[in-house]
Amino acid sequence: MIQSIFLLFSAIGLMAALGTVLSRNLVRAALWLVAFFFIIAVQFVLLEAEFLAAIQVLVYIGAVAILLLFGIMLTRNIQGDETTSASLNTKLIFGALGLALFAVLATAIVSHKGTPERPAWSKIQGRPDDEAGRDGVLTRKDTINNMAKTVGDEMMTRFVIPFEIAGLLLTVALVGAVALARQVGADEPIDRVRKAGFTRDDAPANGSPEGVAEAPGAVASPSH
Amino acid sequence: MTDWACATLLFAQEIAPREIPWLAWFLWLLIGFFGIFPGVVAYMVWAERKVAARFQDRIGPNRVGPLGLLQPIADALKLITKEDIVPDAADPIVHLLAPVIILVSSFLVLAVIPFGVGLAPVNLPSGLLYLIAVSSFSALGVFLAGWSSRNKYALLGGMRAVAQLVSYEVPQVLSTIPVILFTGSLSLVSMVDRQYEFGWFVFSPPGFLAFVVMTIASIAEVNRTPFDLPEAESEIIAGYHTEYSGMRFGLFFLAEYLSVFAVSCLGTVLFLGGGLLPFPLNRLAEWMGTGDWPAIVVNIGMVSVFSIKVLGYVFLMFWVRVTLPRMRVDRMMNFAWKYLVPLSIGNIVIAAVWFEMVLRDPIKRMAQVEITGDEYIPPGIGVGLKGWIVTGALVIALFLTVLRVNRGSHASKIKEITESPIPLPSEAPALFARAR
Amino acid sequence: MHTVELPVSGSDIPLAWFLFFAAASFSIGLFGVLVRRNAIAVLMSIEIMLNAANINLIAFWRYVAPPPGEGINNGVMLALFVITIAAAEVAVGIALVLLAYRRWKAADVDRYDTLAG
Amino acid sequence: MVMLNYVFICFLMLGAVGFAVAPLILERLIAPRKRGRSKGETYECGVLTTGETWIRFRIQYFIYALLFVVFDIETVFLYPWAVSYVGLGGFALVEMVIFLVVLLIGLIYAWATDALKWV
Repeated sequence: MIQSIFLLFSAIGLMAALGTVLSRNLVRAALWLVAFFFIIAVQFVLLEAEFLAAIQVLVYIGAVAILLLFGIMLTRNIQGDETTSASLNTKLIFGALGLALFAVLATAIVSHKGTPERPAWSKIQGRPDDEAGRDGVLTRKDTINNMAKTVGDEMMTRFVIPFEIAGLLLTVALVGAVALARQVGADEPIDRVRKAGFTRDDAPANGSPEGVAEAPGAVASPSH
Repeated sequence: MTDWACATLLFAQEIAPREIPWLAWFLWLLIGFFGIFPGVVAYMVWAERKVAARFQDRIGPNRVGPLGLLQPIADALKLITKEDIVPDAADPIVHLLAPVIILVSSFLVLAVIPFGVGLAPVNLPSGLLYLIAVSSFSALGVFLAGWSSRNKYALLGGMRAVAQLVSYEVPQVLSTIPVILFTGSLSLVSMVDRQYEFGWFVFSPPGFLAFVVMTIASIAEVNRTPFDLPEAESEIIAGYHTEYSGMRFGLFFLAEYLSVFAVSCLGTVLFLGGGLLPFPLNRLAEWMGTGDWPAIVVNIGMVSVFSIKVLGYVFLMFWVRVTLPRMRVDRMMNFAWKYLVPLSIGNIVIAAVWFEMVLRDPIKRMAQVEITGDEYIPPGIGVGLKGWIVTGALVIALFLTVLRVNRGSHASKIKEITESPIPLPSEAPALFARAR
Repeated sequence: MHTVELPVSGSDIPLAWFLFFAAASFSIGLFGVLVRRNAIAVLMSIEIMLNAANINLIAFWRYVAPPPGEGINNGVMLALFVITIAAAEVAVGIALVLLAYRRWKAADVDRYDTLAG
Repeated sequence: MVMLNYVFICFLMLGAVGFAVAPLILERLIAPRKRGRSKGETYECGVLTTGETWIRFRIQYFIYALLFVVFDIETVFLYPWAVSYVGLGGFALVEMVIFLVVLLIGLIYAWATDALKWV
């Protein structure tokens, strides 16, 4: 029963991944990607990590997908159809490469040899339930039943440094991305600004309002 | 087993004890789920029209049935018999997918709300996170609706709506954190349990601030006046559902009211104690020593209290809608990022202070009581009072700081604009060239 | 609250199945990175690969007992940080794509060839 | 067991999809369907549509999405912290205040550089 559920969802997931990779329309590709993210969340549920499943949906579908869609809308290839796409030959070559990678990984998974205390991967069927960790306090069952608490405990004890660094990284990413995005503020391509006779420094800080779609009247933006 | 399944199973076994496979139970519960909530929502629409009419000194729907009570059914019939027009230019699959995604998201949100004891459809260990996660689907649906219509106004409305939804989701999520802090769990059921012991969370300074932020953010999340810019008909026709007609439009409509209901339930559960009476009254049964009442009686009481609270919350939303005009788009975004987000971030720290001052000790003692079986002594009134004064002062200080920072930056902007030199006419061509 | 335990458990999915799924998605993601020209599509393919890696992390966390004395939740924590970093990566990546797009008027990675010899 | 909850949610999801699709099918059956050339046109206040529809947007939308992503991930860290705060105490509070201040710097940067301004 549970195995067939897994197979069904995996098949959908692989189909979604292929859809992301192959669909020419970028928004469609992003939709397939959302489906793929969702399937990953389902896999997390099947692995009894429901907290991570919720995080997956929250971060990837709620935020990253939106960001990707906004990115698509902000670049010109909005109709989604890529201006240039790889030729059939390159596709075949890279497809063969992908298959080769899969073959290598699959062989590695199948041929993994275990040690006496750690069985081979292909032999593992059951899931360990109740062994304790380093402190002997948190068992795996605790983690499964209340993963949020375990994650919080771990984050405030063993993972304090990575946690703070993650905060730093987020801030750096935010500052960097805002700085980059604001640099694009002037809607015109940089070449054109240069040609017009002034450098970026005296270009208007917030960009020229022309060609920027806010009011519907200015919607048909002059194409450069 | 899910809470809801359990409770209904228990009720049913009181009536007819027999073995029923869980699959059949699930189907039966689904009928309940999809029977009750759409019905509630249909009559919410009726109630809104009535309330709005009273506010505007009209009568409201009064033709179809007594008091216009059959109006929702008539509306549904009308929507279903309208022609379903899909523009030729639209992306047909995505055009169909968008309202379905939004509706699914607003149904799924309702799955973790505890309506009574054992009456949460499901009791997930990370229920609140699940709720936030599924509710973020709707931004995606809105975007797809705007994109797939291939209409400038729809796309513009969709983009605006998504920008608004994501902006207000931040304070909404951040203002739930005090509640999690007080409860120590993400399960909505244990949040209600904790409020049974310590009173409603809204009765504490950080809780109150969080409640206010949450309410405002929720109104924006469900796109209602004064935050209904995505469908500002005076600017962008009808926003992202410009190209939707017939029942597809009806799905958007249903989803909107369903999410109004859902956020009201969420606010009730998080801050207003779910189906509990205010603090002294909820212990009444315990103090009267009448023992355990049958689950069915308790639940009837709890569900009615819950419904009254939700109705009040929904009425508040109606009231806001008929009273306030629509905001300007830049002010709306400013309000989210410059007022609500700093307020809710500061509030997290204040909530921790409140927890340390007032809640930590009783929680520890209650845990001990469970182990040792001693009698539980409630903390003295002095502790609570001190906590009230300190955190209340902190909340007011935070509020004033945020206000002052915003006012300050606003004033400096005005000064900058008014004191900047007016460009001479000779500069005009250069300015024009620059603008091009 | 009532909690009735029903004997529905996921314990009979072999570990290798998850690993195969992750490997397959990873390969598809790699194929996408190589074959797509649009920079945002490349970012999407990278996301596929990162998610596949996450599946592996969680599968090993759930199925394999750690050496005695080691933390048992490393897999979960690592997956959490991967999610964080992936999101940050997308944010910066798209900002870069936007900048490059304005510079070269194209979102295709093949056009970004100023440094080509 | 957690899994059964999710089975129920799965059923709910299917039910919701059915609930959305059923009236659409019903409508297909009973509603009038008369297609005309002008009926299928894009509706823009009765004026014929001109130019590209899928327009390019202002960078502002992207900046809001960006801020949202960062604060969304902040949630990922804040929720577990809030859950386990009961058992942790002062040190955890200090940690979280540092984290929040670091993130606030990002918000303040965006604020100070007028990135939050809706032009």
